[in-house]
Amino acid sequence: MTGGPGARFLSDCEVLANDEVAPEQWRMRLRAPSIAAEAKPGQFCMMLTNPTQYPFLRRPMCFEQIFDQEVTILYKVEGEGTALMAGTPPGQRIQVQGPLGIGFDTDDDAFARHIIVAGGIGVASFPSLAKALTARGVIPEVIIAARHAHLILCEDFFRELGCEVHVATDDGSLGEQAFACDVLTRLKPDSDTRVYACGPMIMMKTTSDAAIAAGANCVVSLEAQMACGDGACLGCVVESTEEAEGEAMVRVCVDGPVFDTTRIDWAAHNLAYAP
Amino acid sequence: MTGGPGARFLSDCEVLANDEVAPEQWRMRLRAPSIAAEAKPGQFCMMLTNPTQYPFLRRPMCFEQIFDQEVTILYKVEGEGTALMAGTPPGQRIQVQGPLGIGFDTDDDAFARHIIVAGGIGVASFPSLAKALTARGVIPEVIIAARHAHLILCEDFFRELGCEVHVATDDGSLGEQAFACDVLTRLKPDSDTRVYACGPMIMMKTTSDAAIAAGANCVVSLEAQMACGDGACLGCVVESTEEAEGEAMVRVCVDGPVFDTTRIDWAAHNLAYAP
Amino acid sequence: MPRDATDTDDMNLAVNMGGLPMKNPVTVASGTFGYGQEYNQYFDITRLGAVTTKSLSLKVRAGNKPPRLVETPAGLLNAIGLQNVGIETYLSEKAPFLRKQGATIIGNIYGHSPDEYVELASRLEQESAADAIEANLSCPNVHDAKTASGAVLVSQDPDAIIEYTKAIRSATTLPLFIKLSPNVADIQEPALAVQEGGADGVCLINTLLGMSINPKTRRPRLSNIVGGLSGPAIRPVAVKMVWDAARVLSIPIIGTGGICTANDAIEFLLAGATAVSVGSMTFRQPDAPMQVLDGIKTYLKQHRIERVEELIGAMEV
Amino acid sequence: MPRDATDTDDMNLAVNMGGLPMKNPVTVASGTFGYGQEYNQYFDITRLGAVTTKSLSLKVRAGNKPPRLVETPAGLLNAIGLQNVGIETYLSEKAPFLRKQGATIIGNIYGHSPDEYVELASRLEQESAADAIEANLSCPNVHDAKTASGAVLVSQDPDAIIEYTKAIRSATTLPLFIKLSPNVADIQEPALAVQEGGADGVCLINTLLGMSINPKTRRPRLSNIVGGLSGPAIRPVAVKMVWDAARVLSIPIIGTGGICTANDAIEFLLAGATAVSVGSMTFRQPDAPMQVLDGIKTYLKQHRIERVEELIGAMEV
Ligand SMILES: Cc1cc2nc3c(=O)[nH]c(=O)nc-3n(C[C@H](O)[C@H](O)[C@H](O)COP(=O)(O)OP(=O)(O)OC[C@H]3O[C@@H](n4cnc5c(N)ncnc54)[C@H](O)[C@@H]3O)c2cc1C
Ligand SMILES: Cc1cc2nc3c(=O)[nH]c(=O)nc-3n(C[C@H](O)[C@H](O)[C@H](O)COP(=O)(O)OP(=O)(O)OC[C@H]3O[C@@H](n4cnc5c(N)ncnc54)[C@H](O)[C@@H]3O)c2cc1C
Ligand SMILES: Cc1cc2nc3c(=O)[nH]c(=O)nc-3n(C[C@H](O)[C@H](O)[C@H](O)COP(=O)(O)O)c2cc1C
Ligand SMILES: Cc1cc2nc3c(=O)[nH]c(=O)nc-3n(C[C@H](O)[C@H](O)[C@H](O)COP(=O)(O)O)c2cc1C
Ligand code: FES
Ligand code: FES
Repeated sequence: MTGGPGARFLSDCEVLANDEVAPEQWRMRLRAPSIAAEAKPGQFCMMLTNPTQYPFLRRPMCFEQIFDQEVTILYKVEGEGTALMAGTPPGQRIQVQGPLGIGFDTDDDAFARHIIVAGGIGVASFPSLAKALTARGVIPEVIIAARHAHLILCEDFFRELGCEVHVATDDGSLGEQAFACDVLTRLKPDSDTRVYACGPMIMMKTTSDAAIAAGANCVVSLEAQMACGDGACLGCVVESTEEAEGEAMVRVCVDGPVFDTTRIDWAAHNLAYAP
Repeated sequence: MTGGPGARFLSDCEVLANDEVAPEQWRMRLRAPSIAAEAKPGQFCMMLTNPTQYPFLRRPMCFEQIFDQEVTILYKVEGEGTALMAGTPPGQRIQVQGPLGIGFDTDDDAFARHIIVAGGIGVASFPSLAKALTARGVIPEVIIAARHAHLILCEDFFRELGCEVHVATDDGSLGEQAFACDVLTRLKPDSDTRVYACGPMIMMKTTSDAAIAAGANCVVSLEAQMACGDGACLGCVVESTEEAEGEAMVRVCVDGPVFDTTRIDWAAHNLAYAP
Repeated sequence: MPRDATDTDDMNLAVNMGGLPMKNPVTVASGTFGYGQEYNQYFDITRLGAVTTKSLSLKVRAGNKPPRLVETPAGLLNAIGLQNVGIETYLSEKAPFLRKQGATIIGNIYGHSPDEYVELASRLEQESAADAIEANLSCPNVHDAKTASGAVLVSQDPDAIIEYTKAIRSATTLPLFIKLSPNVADIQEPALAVQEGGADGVCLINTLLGMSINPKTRRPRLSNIVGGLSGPAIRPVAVKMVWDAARVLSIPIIGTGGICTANDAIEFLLAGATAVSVGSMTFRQPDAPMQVLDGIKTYLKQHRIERVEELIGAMEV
Repeated sequence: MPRDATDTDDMNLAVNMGGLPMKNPVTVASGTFGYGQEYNQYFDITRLGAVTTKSLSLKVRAGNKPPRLVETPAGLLNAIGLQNVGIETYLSEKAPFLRKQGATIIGNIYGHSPDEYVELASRLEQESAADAIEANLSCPNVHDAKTASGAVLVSQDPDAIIEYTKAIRSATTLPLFIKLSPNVADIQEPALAVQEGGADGVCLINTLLGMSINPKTRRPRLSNIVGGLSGPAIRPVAVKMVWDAARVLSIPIIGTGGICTANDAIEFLLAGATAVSVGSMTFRQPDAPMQVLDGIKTYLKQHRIERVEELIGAMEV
């Protein structure tokens, strides 16, 4: 079972809870029965952040956890859209479209070892992944890296699932002072290992390089500015390693957001434009 | 003392209460010490309805009541801006600029009789006027007209002040079935009477006609689409009866909103464009 | 039995768009609706007056480098650069779906020369893969913005418009519409050139040229530097251009630009458009075209208007 | 002692706008700031790099009939029609206030012929009532929109621009800026014409032509039918035009169009503007020009940039 694409819904979802879990990091719990029933780890939704036409575009957000009738979103207040999300009180309804995109392959038993590598708010899609993996008896190791201690999220969640968790911060304020890719290298992934990476583009690139160097398999969950979320606008593309003109670009919204890292042309990617 | 222009303030005011007092009619109570200290009946403020840039322009709202540190706004949900106002919970702060414009002359003792004529939400500025008049011993008569019973607002307020209140509805659902101007004519205003009118443009025109026909003095509180509220944009003008090119237009925001009806060129005014 | 009885009952919604019978005036803007299939999951796309395809070129195109999108106040800039599957893949993979559903198709085409447009239009007609042709002479995103002088679009040059239009006209019997750029001093000139060239209609407007710079990085937010501005922000500009063009044209207009609601669509009809296309709003609200259609019906009922055609150019001055 | 020590201390904010020394790059857009006095109650207007006046004409003008304003998504349409007090009242009643405060004044003028502009510029210089002249050759609101053909603005015709600019140039020694319309196919043409005519700077952009119709009444929302679109909605268009013009001009640019925040202002500087003017945003936030100025200072500090001039045209491609 790969995560998508299946049925998609456009629903008015009630906000059940919306709390600041760390400075500028929020968790929103939504009642979304039809979306929750279809959602797979690594998939995402498009959320309307304001009933008026500003911001005009919706914001892509992946599912942190997927429950029976509900989903949670773990998000960072980045700009105006996410600030509006943070200001949405429980009881209000917001338009949510999903589940969208292709998520993580949680059923593949080709790999003995699974290592999750989260950078900052990139951790947001991994709780559901870890749960799905442990549900079939695979306990992933987890690296959580961030700039500072207070940006380390979900540590307890992964520990309670039984995962070995490695925390690293850029400034050493929690865990070891290291970058995610260095922690990964130290864990010695090999060809029997699948690495799942999500975080800032530069972190995904270095993590992916480290995984490939070690001979591991690596999937990344990419970010891109999106308009439609449905594969129609062709706005969210990244350069692929395919030569053919028709395959030169992959759409993060429908071809991803989760990609095998070998499909992505990291050299072509201009980090100066990173969102 | 005419009501303005004096000091004006740009303040972040806390919403103390915001309640639906009748279907689609709301009252907002704001903590606004500096504005309240300067505000006069008939003056108004410009209110930001949304922290994001849509709606872009602020909404003009007059003061219903003016207290020591607080003011109230009585408003009708007309479109997006006022809908956003209605959605503002107590505790939130909104940018308010005021007091603006020239309000009612509450000190003029040239008239023995004072008749307030309110059409629909046009009643919004009259509670403060009635209070100011009664404070100096002048008890105004009040005509409240609206399309339907539930749009009749503030009746009790005026009665408690000791005013004689005449209620009229277009459909006869409360009070008599009549238009404001007809009730006014029946009350036989004369040259010793000042009439204060506020409501839809057509209602102000007919009321003003009735007052003038009876030889009464009449002031109207006009509405216009506004951008600045400060006399700078020249967007809120209405045609005046002055011939001179330089006086042909009066600005509702700084020359009004309260005008002696004889200054307004009602014939030039195209009701088809009425807001 | 027709798939949607409600719509076909409402015969008062039908318009004739330059020889293309549309059961209602609502289509979608090229490039904002993919090839239709993407949105069939949110509503029955055959309810649309027509489905307008992404611009098709002879060869598959990868488009510009990312980033290609940036949000702006009440709008967005795009610099997709006409990424598309190419005409042959459209014919073999996309058109069959639309045909099977029973959609009315406006095939939007983009070429580098009159010959390319001719070939594209001929292929669409030969394969019955479109019911009308919309030639995009106005894409702002297929030139190198860095060249000192602003790129000249075909649709900024009335003589070129006539040349291109005549060529395509001679190649197809399908209703032919030409899509124009708003980046001109006076839209009446290119619009009249379209008419002179023998097309059956004009589509107004494509995006306005714009750009955005990130103060943090001091770089343009689009890798192409310049992009096309769309969304509600540009609606007043589009309405004005439709009104200007409608006053001098005898051929009909498809109005486009920031249409979000039925009221917006009606604005375009009143200004003189015969049909309207919903574009960027679909990104915000995937069923926006249906909401616009349903809202038009409600408006007609409320205002006791028998036929939507009565609204065309009916602004009272 | 200077009125505001903080600003004069920051010598790094100064720019030279075509011979007009401005202590910082922030001015206000003509017509959105009255004659300055209106806003002195919210902040000390002398803190501005310059105060730009409402367009002044020889005779007092009543302007267009109301309604003259309509809000649009992230913007507004205006059809004021250049209501103003006329040059003589400006000289006797408005300029003295600005002079007494010590404001730097950009006198914006509007006439019906080169002669009228000449007279306006001469009067301003004679009476020392402006430190620079901005000639508005681009007001969209002084023509009858109902005439079938779109009104031609002086600034849509490069030859006319040269003629007008030369005439005004010969009449004044003050720094002379020409304000242009965005309603052209390529802004480089009129911008180069301004330079050829001998002006010291270009102001970009005036409002974009637009209109809005009320579906309820089926009437235009402006009595003039057509108006000028301003506000954040048009910012991407303005930034692009500044960038286009800056690449071919040797004279400086005042960038205008939807500037709301310091980041927006910096976008214009990076695109190539030497100064910026805050327009419609002042309607939303009366102290917006000050917030923009303060934000620019913060930006310079954060990015350790010594002089604001380093930002001009510093976009990295
Ligand atoms: C598939 C996917 C899943 C995501 N899941 C999450 C999540 O679970 N939690 C979370 O906190 N964030 C997530 N993001 C990033 C999130 O969408 C952005 O942080 C958010 O859009 C920023 O919006 P803003 O208005 O607050 O910021 P602004 O800076 O005001 O946004 C400006 C524009 O840039 C875009 N933008 C800014 N940052 C990003 C970004 N990193 N990625 C894409 N677009 C961006 C916005 O959409 C907007 O149009 C995800 C992104 C993608 C593509
Ligand atoms: C001096 C003054 C005092 C006012 N006091 C009050 C008051 O105390 N209570 C109250 O309910 N209303 C009052 N109004 C009217 C109020 O400003 C409008 O109802 C409100 O702006 C509508 O905004 P909206 O976004 O809800 O409606 P929309 O229809 O979405 O507004 C669209 C545009 O039209 C303008 N507009 C719409 N209706 C009016 C109108 N009647 N007058 C002016 N502009 C309008 C809006 O500003 C907006 O820009 C006053 C108006 C003026 C000029
Ligand atoms: C992402 C995107 C892609 C577009 N691609 C095309 C295209 O391929 N061909 C075309 O003629 N117009 C294209 N357009 C322009 C639209 O069809 C439309 O003319 C424009 O967006 C204005 O309408 P709107 O404001 O409703 O979006 C595109 C617009 C957007 C936003
Ligand atoms: C209400 C209003 C009145 C204006 N009047 C003038 C004017 O008299 N002369 C002029 O050159 N520009 C005038 N303009 C244009 C502005 O100076 C400015 O060029 C335009 O509004 C774009 O900037 P903005 O988006 O920041 O408002 C006016 C704009 C508005 C909104
Ligand atoms: S967001 Fe539109 S194609 Fe991906
Ligand atoms: S609202 Fe600007 S002059 Fe009155």
